[in-house]
Amino acid sequence: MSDQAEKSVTAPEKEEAAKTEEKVPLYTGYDLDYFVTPKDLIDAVRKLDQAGFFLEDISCLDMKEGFQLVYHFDRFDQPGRVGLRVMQDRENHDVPSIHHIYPGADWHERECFDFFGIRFKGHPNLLPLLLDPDHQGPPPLIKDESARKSLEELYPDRVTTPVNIEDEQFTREITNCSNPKYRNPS
Amino acid sequence: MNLDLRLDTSGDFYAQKFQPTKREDTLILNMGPQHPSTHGVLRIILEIDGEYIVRAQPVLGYIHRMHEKMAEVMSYPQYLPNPARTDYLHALAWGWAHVGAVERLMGLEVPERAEFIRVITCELNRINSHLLWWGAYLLDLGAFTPIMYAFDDREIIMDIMQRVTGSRLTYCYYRFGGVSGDIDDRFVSETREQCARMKERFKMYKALVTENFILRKRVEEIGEISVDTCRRYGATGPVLRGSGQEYDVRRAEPYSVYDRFDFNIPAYNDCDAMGRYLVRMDEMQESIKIIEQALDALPEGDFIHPKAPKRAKPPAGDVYFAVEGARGKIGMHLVSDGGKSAYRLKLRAPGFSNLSLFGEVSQGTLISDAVSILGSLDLVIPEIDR
Amino acid sequence: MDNLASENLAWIVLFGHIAIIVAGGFITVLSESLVRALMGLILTLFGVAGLFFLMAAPFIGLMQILIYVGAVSVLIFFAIMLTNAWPGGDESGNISGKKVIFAILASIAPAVFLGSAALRTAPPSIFVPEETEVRELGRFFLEPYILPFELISLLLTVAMAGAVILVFERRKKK
Amino acid sequence: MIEAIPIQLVIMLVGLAATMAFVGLNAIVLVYLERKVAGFIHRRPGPYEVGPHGILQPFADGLKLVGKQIFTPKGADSFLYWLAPMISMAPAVVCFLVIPFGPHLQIINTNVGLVLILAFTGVNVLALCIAGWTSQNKYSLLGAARGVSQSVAYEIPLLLSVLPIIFLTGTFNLFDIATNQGSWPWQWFVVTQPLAFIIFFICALAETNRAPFDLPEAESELTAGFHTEYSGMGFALFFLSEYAYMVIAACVGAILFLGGFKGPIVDGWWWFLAKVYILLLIMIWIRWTFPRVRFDQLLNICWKWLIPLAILNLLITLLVIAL
Repeated sequence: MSDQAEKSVTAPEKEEAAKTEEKVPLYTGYDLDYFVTPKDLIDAVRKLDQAGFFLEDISCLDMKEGFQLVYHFDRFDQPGRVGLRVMQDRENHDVPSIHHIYPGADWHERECFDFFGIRFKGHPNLLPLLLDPDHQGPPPLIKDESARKSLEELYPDRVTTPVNIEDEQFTREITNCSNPKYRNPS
Repeated sequence: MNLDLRLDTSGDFYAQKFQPTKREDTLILNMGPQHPSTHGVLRIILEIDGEYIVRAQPVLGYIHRMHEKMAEVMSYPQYLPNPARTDYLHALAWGWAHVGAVERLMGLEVPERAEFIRVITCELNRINSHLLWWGAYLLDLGAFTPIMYAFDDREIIMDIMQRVTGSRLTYCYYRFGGVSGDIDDRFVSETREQCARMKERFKMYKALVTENFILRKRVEEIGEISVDTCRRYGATGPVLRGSGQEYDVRRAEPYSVYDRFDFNIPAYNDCDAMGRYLVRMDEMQESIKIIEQALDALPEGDFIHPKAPKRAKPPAGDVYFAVEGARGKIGMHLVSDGGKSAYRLKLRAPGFSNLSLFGEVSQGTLISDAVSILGSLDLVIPEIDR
Repeated sequence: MDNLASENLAWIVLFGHIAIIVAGGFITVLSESLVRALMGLILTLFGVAGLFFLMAAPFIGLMQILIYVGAVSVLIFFAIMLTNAWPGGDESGNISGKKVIFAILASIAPAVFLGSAALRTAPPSIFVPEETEVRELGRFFLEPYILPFELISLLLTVAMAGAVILVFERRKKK
Repeated sequence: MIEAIPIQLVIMLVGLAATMAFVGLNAIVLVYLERKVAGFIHRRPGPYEVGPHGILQPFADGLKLVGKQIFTPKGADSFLYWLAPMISMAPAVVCFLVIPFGPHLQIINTNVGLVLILAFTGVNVLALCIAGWTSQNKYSLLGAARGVSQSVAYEIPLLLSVLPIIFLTGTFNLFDIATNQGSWPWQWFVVTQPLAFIIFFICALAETNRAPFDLPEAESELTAGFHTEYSGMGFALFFLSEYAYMVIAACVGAILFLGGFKGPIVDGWWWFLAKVYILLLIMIWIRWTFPRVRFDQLLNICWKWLIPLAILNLLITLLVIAL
């Protein structure tokens, strides 16, 4: 936990330095995108749940700093995608399962367990989902040491500081989150 | 003759890990992966009390092919046919999700004509998918004939599509910055003809099937899924709209030129299998409306961006691109490191989330109803297993 | 000569049926599998139905098949299917000689008593079978014997109601 | 007297052989008819490759079934397992003995013909039970359980719908029942007893496990129900007996309600066969048109609709007769 937190603290400083003014205004599909610490994940997800979001999927990345779990949330009545990114240490898995808030996360987490070997804390049924239970060898989406990229390489010009979810602003932002192209269907 | 099947330890990994409830009068039934109504290779372990389901647990992965790994080892153009292999029924929507994600990351513009062609072909494909679902669902309910009628219509659409795309089922038609070939007048006239024909056919389907007394008894008030259940499980598409929530990616996150067409999002408040059935039946008609509008407004121009790169090399970064497939929201989370193949491509299969609520919804229903619910979720197993 | 031959044939048919009944009885008692035992019972019932045919009472014979084979045995089968029986019950141990003798005596006893009673007070139709019309049979039941007939049906109704109540009680316990 | 018995015996044996042939022939015709009608309803040609217009298809099917490996599931009681298809088939043959095909075309004319048919068709359930139990397969077991509840339930309205005809004619003799009706359609019992006919027909569908009541073998729920494990000739016998019972049901329906062999102009077996095949065609038509009902719905139809209606019909008939 502490190891991971240090990394994400050190990252933004470089980020800050690399930040340039000629950023291309590209819509990435994310209306809001946060880094959160594994400790805060449950609270953040709970806040999203209260704001009426549904879980789209849980994606995962293997990178130099460890695993990055990306939780995608969206909303039915006021569409807008929120991404929650959690950095995860390669050895000590301390990311909690969110299946008790979103039962649909059960399978997504099992899939991450399949492909990356991430053990979610508190998951009741962490069995292989898509892979053969007799599968030998490392999880298939683990990259070679040489192929791994760092946060900086993958997300240039991105703030990777974990957000403070206790902050009023976080709550306000997710409640008001909406797709800029969104028009009312009526 | 030992039929005490609860003590049977000969089952495989999943059968042994299945935790039945602490009741003594139940039976464990292994449904699939070769069961006729699990559409391919889905397997469900059921704990049943008589014919009532106490607990149901789907087991996936029988047709898992690791498409996500393939995306990491293949270059972007090489990967183009792959998404079509996940959901073979709505192949074009998956292809669109892929090219859309790459285009969004590269900032690549798509000529207007190509966008219209995409809309027309994708909607034709959606009709095809719904038609097959319709036939197969009624097959699940014991009516054999509708699937034959559905294939009658499907054949015509597949013939039309074959001429422009080159294939009949797993289309690989969309390219980064456009489509692989232009449509011609014959395509337009044939599509118009088929649209007119389909309108008549829908009337017949309604009279023959939708209003059938036995069918209504089999689908009404069966498998009620509330919007909140959909939300907790992330179910989208007709499953969600059958619960009364008007949520459609074509409206919610408009992509391509969908915002130029006038079409409704059918939604039914019944929350039952009938609601989902009606949503799909209406959606086909809406698709025809879109196709006709698109054909009327079809602009001239390039079918592919003249400066579209042969070898796509998107810059480092990540995007999420979602399209509305026949089964719900198809999403692709693409992370690029600037190389010629994706650093990571996560596929969001709508069927995956839709199926995950089956365990909850099927509790306490009869086996026959479970089959009806399973069918009403419109599962395509290769898409779920990827 | 002719008469003799036909009489012989009749004896053969009669003892053939008796053999079937006895064989069915033994299968019922001796087989380890409950389903096989039931098959033996059904064989016996068919044999008895055949005897009714021989006695020129085809209606009763067919009723035997309709009710006992078509309904009662099927219900017994249903009960077997639902109860999960295995071939290691209380009676699967070794059988002592004494038990066998008692069992044989017990099984012969009704045959002796009923047989002697039947032979002593035999109605004339036992030697020369006469077919009774179904209509007369109905009259017979509903006019002179109406009370026992109705009592039997009442008994059956009570038994059925009792079974239903028992099932509901069991369900309530859960 | 010695002459009398052998002649009856000979008639019976010849009759048995003839009915066997009739059952086989009917099965061949029905397999072809079913597939062709299904094709017609589906707007496809149906069997077309084997012989002209696929006329040899049933033989090809039969040959295939004969050639298949005979397979007994592990742990099954193989004697009972193979007994089941025979138990299913044998009573069907007996039933044909008492059916009057024409004015002079009946093998045994007995006073209890109708009861005989009802008694022997009931034995089929037993075969279904044994097949389901000995297959060592949970689907088979569920199929058998469904089969039992279904046929036990539907036997009641079936009998109740037959009773008015018996009251009207005062006999169980099928020949007499047929001759009690006139030659013209408006003299048939279907006119005076339409409700009984409808109930009878629905029950016949349910008793023969035909769609929409084919729950014991509902393929989308129980793969193939009680005959999931059967291969080759075992399956073929079940298949054959299903058709045989269909024909029996149609025959009884034709005799009780449609005047049997009586028909306009000249009575004869041709009228009988025509009526039987019309009923069979309706059965096939229904099968390819409707979805399957659910199990509880099936029982509800029986207990909540058919039985009260049948009793009501019976009472009305009795009242009319008494008046």
